[in-house]
Amino acid sequence: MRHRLAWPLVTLFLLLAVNTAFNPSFLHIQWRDGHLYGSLIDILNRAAPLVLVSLGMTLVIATRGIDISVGATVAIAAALAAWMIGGSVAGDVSRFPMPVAILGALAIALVCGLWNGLLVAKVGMQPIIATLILMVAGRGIAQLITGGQIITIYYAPFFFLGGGYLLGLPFSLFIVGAVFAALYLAMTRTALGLFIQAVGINPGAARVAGIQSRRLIVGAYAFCGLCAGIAGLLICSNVKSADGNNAGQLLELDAILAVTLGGTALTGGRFSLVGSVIGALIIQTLTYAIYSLGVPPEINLVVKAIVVFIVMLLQSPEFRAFIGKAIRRPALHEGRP
Amino acid sequence: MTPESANPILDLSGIAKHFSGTPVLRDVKLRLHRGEIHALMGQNGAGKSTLIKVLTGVIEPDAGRMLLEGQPVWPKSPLAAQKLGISTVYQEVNLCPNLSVAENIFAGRYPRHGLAQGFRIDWATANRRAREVLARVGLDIDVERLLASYPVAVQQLVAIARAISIESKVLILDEPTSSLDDDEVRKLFEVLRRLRDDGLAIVFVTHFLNQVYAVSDRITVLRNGGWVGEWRAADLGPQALIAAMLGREIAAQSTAPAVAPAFDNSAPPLLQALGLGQARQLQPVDLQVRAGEVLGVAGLLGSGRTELARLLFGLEAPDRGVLRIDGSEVKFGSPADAIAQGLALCPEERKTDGIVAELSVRENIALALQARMGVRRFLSHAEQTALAERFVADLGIKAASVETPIGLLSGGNQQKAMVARWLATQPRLLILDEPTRGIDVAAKQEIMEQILRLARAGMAVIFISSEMSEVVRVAHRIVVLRDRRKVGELPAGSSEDAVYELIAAEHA
Amino acid sequence: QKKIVLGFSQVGAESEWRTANTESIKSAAKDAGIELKFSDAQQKQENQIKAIRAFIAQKVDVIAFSPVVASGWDTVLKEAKAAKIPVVLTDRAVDSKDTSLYVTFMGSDFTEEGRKAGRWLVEKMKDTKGDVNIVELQGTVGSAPAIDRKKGFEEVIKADPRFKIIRSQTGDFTRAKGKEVMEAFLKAEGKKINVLYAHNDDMAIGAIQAIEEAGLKPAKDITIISIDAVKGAFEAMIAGKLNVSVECSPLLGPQLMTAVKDIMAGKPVQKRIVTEEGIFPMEVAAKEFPKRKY
Amino acid sequence: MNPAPPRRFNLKYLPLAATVSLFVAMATLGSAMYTGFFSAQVFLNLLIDNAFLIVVAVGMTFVILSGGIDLSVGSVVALTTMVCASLVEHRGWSMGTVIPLVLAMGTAFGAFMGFLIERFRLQPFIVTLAGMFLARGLCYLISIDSISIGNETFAAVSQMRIPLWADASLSVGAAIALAVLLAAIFIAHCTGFGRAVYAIGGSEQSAVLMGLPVRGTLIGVYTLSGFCSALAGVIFTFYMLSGYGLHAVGLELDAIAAVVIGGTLLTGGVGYVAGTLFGVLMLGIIQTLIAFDGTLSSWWTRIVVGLLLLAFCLLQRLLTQRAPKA
Ligand SMILES: Nc1ncnc2c1ncn2[C@@H]1O[C@H](COP(=O)(O)OP(=O)(O)OP(=O)(O)O)[C@@H](O)[C@H]1O
Ligand SMILES: Nc1ncnc2c1ncn2[C@@H]1O[C@H](COP(=O)(O)OP(=O)(O)OP(=O)(O)O)[C@@H](O)[C@H]1O
Ligand SMILES: [Mg+2]
Ligand SMILES: [Mg+2]
Repeated sequence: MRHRLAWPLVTLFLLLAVNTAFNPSFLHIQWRDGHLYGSLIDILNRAAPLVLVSLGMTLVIATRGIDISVGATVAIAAALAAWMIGGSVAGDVSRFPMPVAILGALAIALVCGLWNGLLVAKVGMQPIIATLILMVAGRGIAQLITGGQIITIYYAPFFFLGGGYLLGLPFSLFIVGAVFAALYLAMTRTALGLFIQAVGINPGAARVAGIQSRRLIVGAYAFCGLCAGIAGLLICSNVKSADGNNAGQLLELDAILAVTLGGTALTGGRFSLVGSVIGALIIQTLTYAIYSLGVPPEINLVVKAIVVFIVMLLQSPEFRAFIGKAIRRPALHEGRP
Repeated sequence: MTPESANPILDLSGIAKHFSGTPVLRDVKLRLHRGEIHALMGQNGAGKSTLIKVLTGVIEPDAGRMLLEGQPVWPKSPLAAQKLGISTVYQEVNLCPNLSVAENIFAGRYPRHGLAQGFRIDWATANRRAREVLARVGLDIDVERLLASYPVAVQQLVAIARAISIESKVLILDEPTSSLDDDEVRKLFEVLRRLRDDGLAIVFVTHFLNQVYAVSDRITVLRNGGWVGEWRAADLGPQALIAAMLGREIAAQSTAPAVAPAFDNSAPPLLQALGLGQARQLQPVDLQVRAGEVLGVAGLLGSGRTELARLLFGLEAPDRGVLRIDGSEVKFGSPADAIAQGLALCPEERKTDGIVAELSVRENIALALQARMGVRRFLSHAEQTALAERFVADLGIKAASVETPIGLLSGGNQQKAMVARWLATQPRLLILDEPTRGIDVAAKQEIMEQILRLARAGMAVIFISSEMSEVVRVAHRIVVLRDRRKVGELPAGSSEDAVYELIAAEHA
Repeated sequence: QKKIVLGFSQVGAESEWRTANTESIKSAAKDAGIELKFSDAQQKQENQIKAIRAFIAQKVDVIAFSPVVASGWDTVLKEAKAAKIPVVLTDRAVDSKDTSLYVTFMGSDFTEEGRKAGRWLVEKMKDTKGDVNIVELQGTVGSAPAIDRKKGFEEVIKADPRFKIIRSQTGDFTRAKGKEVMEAFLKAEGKKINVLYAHNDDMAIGAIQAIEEAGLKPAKDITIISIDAVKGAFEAMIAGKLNVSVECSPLLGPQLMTAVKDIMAGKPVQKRIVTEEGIFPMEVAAKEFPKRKY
Repeated sequence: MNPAPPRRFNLKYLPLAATVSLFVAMATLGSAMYTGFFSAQVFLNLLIDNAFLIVVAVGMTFVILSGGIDLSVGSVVALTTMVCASLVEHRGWSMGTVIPLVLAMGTAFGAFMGFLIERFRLQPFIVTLAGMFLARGLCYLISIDSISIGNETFAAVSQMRIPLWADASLSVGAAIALAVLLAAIFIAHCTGFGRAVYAIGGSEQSAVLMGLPVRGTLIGVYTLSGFCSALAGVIFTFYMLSGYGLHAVGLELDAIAAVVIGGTLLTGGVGYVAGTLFGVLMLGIIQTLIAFDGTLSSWWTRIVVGLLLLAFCLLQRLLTQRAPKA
């Protein structure tokens, strides 16, 4: 375990170091307005939705699947929450009580996840197509809910979810922490982790061994949908509005990238939850670096590409061996029979 | 030791290999001559397959020397080895399930036509030639069908056909006979003898001593990664061979019939199948098995034994007949239902239906038990380790530790772990489909004894094996299948010949 | 008399502005008794070309569309011309040299919007001394409004060396990105920032939240300029959090229908129909707000 | 021993047959519902408007058959249009020099990614994702604005139509796409390379042990996809007569969808190039149906696209349910 996460961690620290080198106040954290304030806090807070979605995605990928509809699910959940809370400039009334709105959003996200899971496990569609359907239609549904508008939310208590602070830390971190802890316990203290890996590595063998892989797969997608729903709530609470077209745009790619950077293979099986969290933090730190280092927007993508290339090469044992050999070139022939 | 060692075609010496610290091969040698069949022997995990992979360029050794016809060579990949004239059948069937049988035989060296024979694959010729090579190993199948639609035994024959159809100087066969029945083995040996007479050097790995003496001219024995010795087959009796492999003496495979214990014949059947069948796969079969009884299932390749086991276990849905457990009718939608009723199936195809390669030996052994106990009743790490270590010791599974991924174990050891997985569930009825495939002499004995011990404790067992001698030794009753139809039942103590007679009888 | 059939290919539904634009066209068509064939291109030029080809195959009377991007229309417009279907451009122009390919172009001028924003800033800052440090939130990299609004703004402020754009980053026209980028700007530049220029209102609204969360007062500590003048911007201005928004009117519907009718009646139409657009500083916001339709 | 049961129709073509018949069903539906739909040109337009997608998807088919994925295709198309446009417009190069150059560039780009994937055992998804960022980023380095091509040869080729019958005609791009498709079918089924791709998709380990040239084939697959993307980029340049960094956004997903809808398994080893053509046509006809309908609002457009996709996939599953287990 330690070994597998070493390189993602090294990458994260390198990125933090680069940030600090260019911006000395980067690591600076101060107490302001009753909470902690600083770049690191921003990164954690901003990474929260991505971490959540990556956790869900990790499970789906572990079962040999993929879910490209998470961005759309985020948009649907956000749209429904915003609609249920409603918008009046007064700011102290909501259309439905807030808990109902939150449960409604989570419920619809769960339904999205279940839908994907059923298409994959029961109908037997290929995951990428099954989730493509929701990816395409989902944003339409979100826009249908919002009427194509950006719904601005004025109801202040709702802002606590994605923008409030508890014990000086962003409240979203507590949500992420809770989801992570629950998931981690479920994976290590029950047989779920073992079963999911078995299904991901060899579905045939898992079936013969008596594992009910369909249920597990549906469960994984449902959980992924739920995570996306929570992420949607955090995002829409943080920007105090819901945007059916743009909320969670390209989140699926970032989430998959986070999972892979964390060392989980897209071919399924062995997975690492901690790795996915680190992967998400790497992505957010990189994004933050691009913004705060004054990188011109037109080369954002090139910078991102180069960092991803470096990160994945660093993580490749073959590449490290290759570099090692290149350095010790003269000794190459001795080991060779 | 032998006089012929003068001019070997292939001469390996000083081969060493270790995987992450553990030595797997230590100073091993192997000398092959033209026109000989050379048996490579050793217990499970002795290093036979590793040695073969070293010499065909799959893995790179730490040290060693290889001379091919006196020239130092070192193939860097199986492709390079093939070009040097070494053709190989690896232990696990390493073919592509998604390609047709003919393609699997000709992949990489298709017959062509057009533009001076280099242009386009000539499928008609490929299919025709595929049928010809398969005929040499006694197989007559539709070569355009996907390989995956055939059972392992057929796949194994296809792999052999591929290897012998490659023009080569050295032919290596790693446990080619593990799923084959006696008839197929006989045909294969005829082919091998012919090839030997044509001057080929053949390496042959097996755990069946009788097969060793049937074809091989010379024997090299490995033990624990070390080289023990090289003998002429005629000079090394079975007892001595076993002693060389194990490093100690044990009684050679007992042939005494009916070691099976007595059981209560009047008890109501635990499982009863009435007219159970599936269109085109299995004609309706009647069958019953009681607690404490070992029911053997015998038949030739493709006779429907695996199909029967899969139907009983809910892996496939029967479209006729009923299944009763404890007298009440059941319908299994999935293996999980069968497991809930106390059934267990150790499947024939360990690569696709058995091992979960990247999980550890511990997790693999605990998997079925855990699935049966459910998600919440989680076996702790310590419990799993204890369970796994017990079976590792009992069955002699050779692994660096129980945390080793099972995919890294030798084939025989993987098989033992699969048997362990199902023994661990302590089912009421255990169906074993070819459980001894690729397992060495000592471990086979142990597994047989385990089965009988469990039967004595009241477990019902359905035992399927291509090795007729095993079936007649442990079974209380033998169901005989032929052409996907049950042709009869024989009592305990029947001889192998009696079974063969029954199989042959209705042919006439 | 046969109903006029108008085929309209919309860019997408990427923003409130666009939704208002679509609504305006739909309701105007209904009022004018014109049958509208509406097609949404999901922000892809390929899809718009496909839609135009489908309109040609259906033999509609007039084709109108808001080009996703200025370039690359010649081939399909020639096909339309060959099929004798007049074409009207709305909202964005095409850069075709052959202006006979379309009858008229109506809509706003993004560069001019940028200039208006710049002029307002120059006017506002004329009495202050010292450098004016500007941060810019750009639209989607490569999109026409982002390029032109940047260009127009820079054109105006470059006359005075006191104006310095110290940071410029894309916020993809969205609130969430606008907020995220502004957060990073505030951490990196701190109190140095005097002015925020956002290419649309949504990014400005997101940035305002970031400014507030950083303990600063939007529109006071940092002067905020944005473009579009959608409803949210007016709310922000009324709340005293946004200084000014430059109008970019999406209400092209009635104008378009008039043009379509004129074309069908054979009347001459102007090659360029400019929409009247204003600029709304926060002082007039409360008064203007009730009149706003989007 | 036992003769195989007699078969009238080879079951392995069932998914392909299902796709084709569903396409025909959709086309019939459209023709019945909308006037002007049932005309040769509408169907030829499917080819004309999706020529670049066909070419990209053909390259993608090989990648997916080998068990990989290539996310960079859309960006490479955009980069190709950008390089073409800037060389022709800003440097005044001729068509004859620019096209071979961009083709070589795309091919090299694919080969580079293939090399990384094969040599350092990196995951194709992440390598090609980085490739996607890189190619798109390079577009912006050339110019963030779009570049129109005024060059007459380009314009002439762009507007050239190959008359077929009556007034139905085909564009040069569509003709190239069909040629690529035929070549790809040949490569996939009648060459050692093609069969090696299938073998690797079935089991890479087995392919190595069978002595197939796995390394070269894997690199070759991504090289081929890079070439196809560049060629699609050239077709796209003719189609649009412009270079633009935001061209072909999301094309990779369309291509993957087309390949998978065409019956190819994302896990590799199973599928047909011909299926991919129908996958593309399927996506195209869904759009045509919606354009002809012309009453859907923006969000209903998305929902209906999703629903039609769902209906198609469900029917396809239903029709292929009886396919062999393997
Ligand atoms: N890649 C590997 N990593 C670690 N250990 C390995 C690896 N490959 C083989 N081994 C170990 O090497 C030993 C020898 O394995 P090998 O497969 O050569 O045995 P074998 O003699 O062929 O046995 P069997 O009769 O069961 O096939 C085994 O203990 C196995 O666990
Ligand atoms: N020698 C053979 N020739 C042709 N087909 C065969 C042969 N052996 C098996 N088959 C195929 O095997 C399938 C049924 O085999 P099944 O697995 O039920 O039998 P089995 O008795 O378990 O055989 P095995 O001992 O190989 O496991 C059929 O699809 C049949 O076509
Ligand atoms: Mg072995
Ligand atoms: Mg069998």
